[in-house]
Amino acid sequence: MAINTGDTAWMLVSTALVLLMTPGLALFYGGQVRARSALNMIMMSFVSMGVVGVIWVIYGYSMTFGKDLGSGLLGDPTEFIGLSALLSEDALFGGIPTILFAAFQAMFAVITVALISGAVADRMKFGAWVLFAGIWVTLVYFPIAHWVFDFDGGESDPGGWIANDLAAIDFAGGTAVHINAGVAALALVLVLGKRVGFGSKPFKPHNLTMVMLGAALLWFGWFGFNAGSAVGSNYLASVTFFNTIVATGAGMLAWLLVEKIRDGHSTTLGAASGIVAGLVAITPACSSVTPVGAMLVGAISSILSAYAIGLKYKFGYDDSLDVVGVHLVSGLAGSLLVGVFASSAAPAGVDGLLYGGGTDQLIKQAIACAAVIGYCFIVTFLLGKILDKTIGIRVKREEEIAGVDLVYHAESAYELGGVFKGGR
Amino acid sequence: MAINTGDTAWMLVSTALVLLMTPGLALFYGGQVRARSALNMIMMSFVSMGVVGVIWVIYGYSMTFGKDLGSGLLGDPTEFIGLSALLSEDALFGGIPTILFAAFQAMFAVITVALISGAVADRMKFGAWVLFAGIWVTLVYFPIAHWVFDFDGGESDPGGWIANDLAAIDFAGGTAVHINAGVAALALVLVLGKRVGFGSKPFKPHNLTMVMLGAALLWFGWFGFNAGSAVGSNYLASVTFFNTIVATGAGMLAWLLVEKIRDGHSTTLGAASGIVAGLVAITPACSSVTPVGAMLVGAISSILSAYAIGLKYKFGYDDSLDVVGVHLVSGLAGSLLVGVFASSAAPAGVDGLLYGGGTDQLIKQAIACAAVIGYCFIVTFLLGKILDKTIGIRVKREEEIAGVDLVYHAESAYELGGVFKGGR
Amino acid sequence: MAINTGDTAWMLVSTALVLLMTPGLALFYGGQVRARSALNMIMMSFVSMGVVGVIWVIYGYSMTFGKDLGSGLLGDPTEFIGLSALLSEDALFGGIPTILFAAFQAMFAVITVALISGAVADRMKFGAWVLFAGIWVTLVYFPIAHWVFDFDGGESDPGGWIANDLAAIDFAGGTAVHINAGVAALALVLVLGKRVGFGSKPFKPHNLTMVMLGAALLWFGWFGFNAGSAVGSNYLASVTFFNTIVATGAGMLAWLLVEKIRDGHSTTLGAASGIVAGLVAITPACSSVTPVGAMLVGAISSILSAYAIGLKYKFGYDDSLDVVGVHLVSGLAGSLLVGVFASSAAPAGVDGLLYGGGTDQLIKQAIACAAVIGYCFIVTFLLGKILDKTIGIRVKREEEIAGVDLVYHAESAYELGGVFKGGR
Amino acid sequence: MLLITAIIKPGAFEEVKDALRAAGVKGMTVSEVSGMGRQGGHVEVYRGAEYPIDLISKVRLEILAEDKEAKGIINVIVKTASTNSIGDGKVWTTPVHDVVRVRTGESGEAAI
Amino acid sequence: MLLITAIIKPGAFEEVKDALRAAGVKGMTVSEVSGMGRQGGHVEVYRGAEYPIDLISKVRLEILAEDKEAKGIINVIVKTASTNSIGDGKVWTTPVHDVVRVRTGESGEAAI
Amino acid sequence: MLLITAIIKPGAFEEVKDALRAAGVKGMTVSEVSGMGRQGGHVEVYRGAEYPIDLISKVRLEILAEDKEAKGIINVIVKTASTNSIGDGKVWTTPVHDVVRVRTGESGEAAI
Ligand SMILES: Nc1ncnc2c1ncn2[C@@H]1O[C@H](COP(=O)(O)OP(=O)(O)O)[C@@H](O)[C@H]1O
Ligand SMILES: Nc1ncnc2c1ncn2[C@@H]1O[C@H](COP(=O)(O)OP(=O)(O)O)[C@@H](O)[C@H]1O
Ligand SMILES: Nc1ncnc2c1ncn2[C@@H]1O[C@H](COP(=O)(O)OP(=O)(O)O)[C@@H](O)[C@H]1O
Repeated sequence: MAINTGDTAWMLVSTALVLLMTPGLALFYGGQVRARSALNMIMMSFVSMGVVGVIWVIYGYSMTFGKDLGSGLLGDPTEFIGLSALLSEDALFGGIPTILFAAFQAMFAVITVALISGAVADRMKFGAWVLFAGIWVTLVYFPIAHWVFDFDGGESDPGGWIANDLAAIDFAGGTAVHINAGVAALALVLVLGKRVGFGSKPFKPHNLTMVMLGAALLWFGWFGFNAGSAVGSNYLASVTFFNTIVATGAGMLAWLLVEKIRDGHSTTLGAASGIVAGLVAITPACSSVTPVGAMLVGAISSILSAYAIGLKYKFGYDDSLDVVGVHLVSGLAGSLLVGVFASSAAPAGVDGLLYGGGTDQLIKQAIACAAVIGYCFIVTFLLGKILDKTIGIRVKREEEIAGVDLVYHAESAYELGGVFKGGR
Repeated sequence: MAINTGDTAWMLVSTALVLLMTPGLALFYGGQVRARSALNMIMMSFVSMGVVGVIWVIYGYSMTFGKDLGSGLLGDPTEFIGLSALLSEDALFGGIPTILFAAFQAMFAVITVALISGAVADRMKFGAWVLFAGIWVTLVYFPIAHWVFDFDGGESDPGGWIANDLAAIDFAGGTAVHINAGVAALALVLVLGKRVGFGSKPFKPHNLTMVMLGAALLWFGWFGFNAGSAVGSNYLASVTFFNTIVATGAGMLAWLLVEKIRDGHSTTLGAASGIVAGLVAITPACSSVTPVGAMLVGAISSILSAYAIGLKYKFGYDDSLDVVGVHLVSGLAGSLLVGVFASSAAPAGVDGLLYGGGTDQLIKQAIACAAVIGYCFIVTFLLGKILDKTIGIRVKREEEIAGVDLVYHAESAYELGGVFKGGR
Repeated sequence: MAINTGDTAWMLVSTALVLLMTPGLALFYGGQVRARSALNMIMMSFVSMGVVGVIWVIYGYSMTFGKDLGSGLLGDPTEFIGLSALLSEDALFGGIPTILFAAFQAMFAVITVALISGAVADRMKFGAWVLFAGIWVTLVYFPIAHWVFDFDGGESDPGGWIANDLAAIDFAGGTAVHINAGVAALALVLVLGKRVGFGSKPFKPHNLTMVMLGAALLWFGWFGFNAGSAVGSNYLASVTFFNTIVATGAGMLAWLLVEKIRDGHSTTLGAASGIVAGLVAITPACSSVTPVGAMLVGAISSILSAYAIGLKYKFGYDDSLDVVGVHLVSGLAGSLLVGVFASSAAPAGVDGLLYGGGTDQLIKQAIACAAVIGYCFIVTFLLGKILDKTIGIRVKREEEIAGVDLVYHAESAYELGGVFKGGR
Repeated sequence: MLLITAIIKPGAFEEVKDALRAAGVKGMTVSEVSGMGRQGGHVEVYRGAEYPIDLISKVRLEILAEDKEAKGIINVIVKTASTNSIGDGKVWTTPVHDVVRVRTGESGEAAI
Repeated sequence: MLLITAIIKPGAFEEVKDALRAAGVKGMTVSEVSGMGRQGGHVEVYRGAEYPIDLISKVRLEILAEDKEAKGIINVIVKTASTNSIGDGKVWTTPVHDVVRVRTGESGEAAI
Repeated sequence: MLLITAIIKPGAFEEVKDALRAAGVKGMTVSEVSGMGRQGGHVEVYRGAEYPIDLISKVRLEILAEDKEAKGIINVIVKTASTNSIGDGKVWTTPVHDVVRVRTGESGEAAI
């Protein structure tokens, strides 16, 4: 098969779009914390672009897309070390150069790690985060990405068990990315503990215009994430693209409505949250539902998330920026709703419960979710505990109160006045 | 005809770019209002992404691109309800999947509605805006978009009267988008009334860096808007792209020059306004002028707008962020200047007044403009009046002074200090 | 040869991406200065989009890509005046319309000028900057771009001497863009003098979230810059794209590490600087190194820049935002390291010192760098001196202290409080 | 000489400023502050969770005035800023030893 | 009547506020300021260059109180805000002539 | 004990700070305020429309000082901050009852 310049053009763009999601997330998260820890929040995302990017070149791509070591559980970490093996005009993945596919998938690993950081805002040691990022992506992300994203017939046949043996539908990463990040967030905050003031102080976002900008960049970049997962500029990409528009819009409206009814007013942060919930939910589902189905998936998941974010107060885990409430809950909802709203009119060609397809697909979806949740939770929790016992992952109380920006980065996000304030 | 992956790649990107324009606009507008209503301003744009997006799926696309109901005035609202009919590999629009064309056009509807919101800053009830958005897009935008954008030979032949019968040149929406939004803004503020303090207080932008970011995202996204209207990655797209660069640059310079001469200093807001004026003006004209023509269209329109924004003080309508002065005036200027600067060297192949083509095209342009202005003004004004008499569209005086962000969204855009301030 | 829609799609996008780099730079720079001159900083970048864009149409493209006037030193300025000559379906550059290639290259001229502005923050007359931009791009950029970017076999054969006769490898503009801008920055600040307070005040960035957003937009746009320089969506674009990811990530990590070791903490501004250093360094090298080579090029250059930014205190030139330290130093490092790390496994097919290719390529690289440094420094310094003696380029001391935003633009970047402050 | 300090609601500021000017006040110094008082102490709902409201945005005015003018100025402030709702604010006066105008070095009443 | 002005570290603010409320203080006015003092005067390294630290973020509290209550209030502030480290701040009192409540026009002790 | 309050132009702040330190002042509290005065009252043009200028950015210094030092400090401020142009600002003094250092509980002159 020869290179297709149209497919390649779209995948170049998609990769750039997914790269942009991580800074977008940095702003989305950074705007939500207090001004005194905004930079630290942003840095957690940015640094994962470096750490995960470098690891990807060395052994990450191999662990994910290398020859399966058996039972679809893991790729061979040594197969493509350094990625020079992909440097050839003939190394094609479908109609695009394999090195481009490797670039596209690298961005998925980066953002998944970055997503977790929202839960640990204000109180995790920066060095510990860097270490966690590098180990977590290795122990948790690469294996799970292999399960979900490595289809048989790729460059290293056979691939992962969820994609091939189970044949669950996870078009762009509801399980490997969102459920995964959400569960990791939960496990990590259970180790880390609550912020000083959790439950009694409001912790309102310090810059909501930045949150909205971040949400917008996420939406924009998500077209690369979802429609780029078609690995070509074709009918499949077009449908997933369309669904990514309308599920998101519906998710936003649904969240605003919940707030209006429950609280009496619709908030900006609610709009941003609804957007992300819609995006998360449609990620696994965008290839298998109709536009109307997409709107329902987005809206239902968003409503579930809008209520789920309150659980942290009830159960007392401090998931600062609602990574669990949004990514885990909407990721789960979207993955399971594939089994309900999938319609054979959509490109995936599968009928869900509602369209007479029975519970078959729903069960597959549930198994995939359960596997990711179980594996991720156990490994992340253990990793967190080990790091905490060895290097310690939590900042000191005074540092947290003074603000991690000054303490860990010697900076303040803003110096807006004419009078410069320094020091700590 | 088969799918063309290159064309499809470009249209996927163009759609994402035009989607990004709406958040770009939200920031452009949001930065211009006072800090106390920045979020509300941003929300007006975002919510239109949800409201218009959902309506588009249900009946909007059908009203715009459905089979003409007669005389080129309206498409059949029921033809494509839910858009499942577009879910087929064979549903192509030129070289791209029809569902992608539907996605692209959805973004035009969204941004047109959002554009109006700049005029009503600080003082419109949020619920009333949501309602207005949904009704206005139905009664005004879809019909006019059908007139202008539905060419015969599209999937539902015949199409709209301006595109086909009149054959006015409006490449990417000078009439349907910019004149339309500008006129609607004028009609709506006439119903809504002036802000408290209009004419005596300066109402300076609260965050000009955000305004510039918004202007930049608009410019970036506008390449999708204009060059994407070529519906393919071809010579036509390339020329319209080039013209979108240079008309905008010239528009910015022209506005800065007006200010320097008239006021003694060039402002940042002037640069942003000149950018938008240039973009608006070249929107209808980008396919029909040479690069030099594009610079003239951009510069002349920008100068007109730079003076026109003062009219609101003279005539006493409070067009808060100059939607009338920029979008109506430069939209009109650009549409009419097609009749002057069109050159057969450009892809449209038409000669305007200056190139010996006579007044023929100019008259067509004027008729198209007049039709849009007349229809839009009447329907919008009536709609505004009816909403005002029924649910009421204006916030209370105290709410306006306290700031709509706190009152309607329970939020402040910024909490930059170490001391958290809440409440109202 | 016929138009290739895939290549054209990618180049349309690449051009938009490179356009976005200039506002990205405006935010990156604007966030680094004090609040009182943020707008002026932003305006310097924006205005170059207008000034350089207009000049490009008139004679800039001709000077760069017009028929060589002899010895590969300059293109004929009159050949394509107004660019109407490019308005033809048949005017192709490789697989894309020539007018699109002209658009792409226009963006390079714009950003090179804008890059210089970071060095003159807070203290250059705005009018003088506008004039400088127009003259500098004419006298310095167009000739050097002709040397480096005009390959024989382009539309006007023969082309520039560095590209063809010397055959130095500068894939996307390490010499013509980054070394060039860095040297011009140095020459200009030598004429301009130091800021009031240089050396004694910290001049900390006023808005680091904006700096990070700017860095992100630069990275995003840089994919157009580097991978777009492949002028097509192919294997070459894919490799340069991949290298642009990993060199940048490695550059960021390297800078953070230097800071951690030297200063005890890693800063956000350090991350942003490392990103830009990595991007600058990989610009000339992205076609000739492997992914591992790219990481080394990014990391080494970033470390050099991290130390080089301190030189301004030592030698007493006030390069406000480290244009010299980052763009000149990393531009030079990246250009020379091509001669070291180039591997024939990469698309350029050349072996550097480390891969047994000897010093041949390294010498070529050094000659290209030296030529650009020498020519640019002399002409820029003279131009600066002449402007200073005639119109004067430096603002008054009181204006600098009061802040150039109020004095030159009658604006403040932020009005965040409820109490409006105006005046000067 | 007295220093009048007034804490008022931000929404009342423009009118108070205009009223003071109309009453002949030539200068004042304004700052943005947060106030705790009776007005706080209630609970608000945000994203479904309740949190207590403590501090509320206020504007602080400082006006140097001769002793005999102070009463009138206070009256103007109280009249203009009162909306009859909790949180309208306070005005207090403190004795001032001396005032100097930076520009000229003039002191006492001539400095105001 | 006295006006108590306290300059404290931002990190101590929440606790001081709670302690004051517990001690019966019903109102205060808070502002964000910068302080110069012994705490400054050191040098920090940023991007490899050294620069002197002058001004440090502080929170200023203003509390109107009856003369007899002042001592107690000051004690609460000092006790709660002290971390035994340089820069903990100052508290001072100035005499107040009169206080008026804007809402009602009440004056004197009734106005607090 | 006296409290010296000075309102000066932002552009003068750095120099005043340095001059005060040179004159032996060890501490002060700084805030950003807006000033209304003679300097305002003019009209500016923005985007072709005129609007009146009222409030202008100023910096406020608060310095606790012993009675005998106050005069000298005021002189330093006036000398350094004066640019001989309208809006240079005011300096005033108010009596202080007592001062306490939060860290140690010391009071009176020892607390400054
Ligand atoms: N004891 C006090 N000391 C200083 N400022 C006070 C005091 N009590 C109230 N204030 C200020 O006055 C504002 C209004 O007080 P509040 O008790 O809410 O309403 P009201 O004055 O109408 O009874 C507060 O927000 C605070 O800024
Ligand atoms: N003479 C003064 N006048 C006004 N405020 C002062 C004075 N001295 C100190 N302050 C304020 O008190 C704060 C703490 O003072 P500092 O000397 O740093 O520590 P400490 O009070 O613990 O000795 C300073 O940051 C400043 O805001
Ligand atoms: N009566 C006043 N009370 C409090 N502050 C004042 C008063 N008059 C002036 N100021 C402050 O002093 C600043 C300078 O005053 P202004 O009248 O403009 O100039 P000048 O002091 O040079 O005559 C004002 O901006 C304001 O902050």
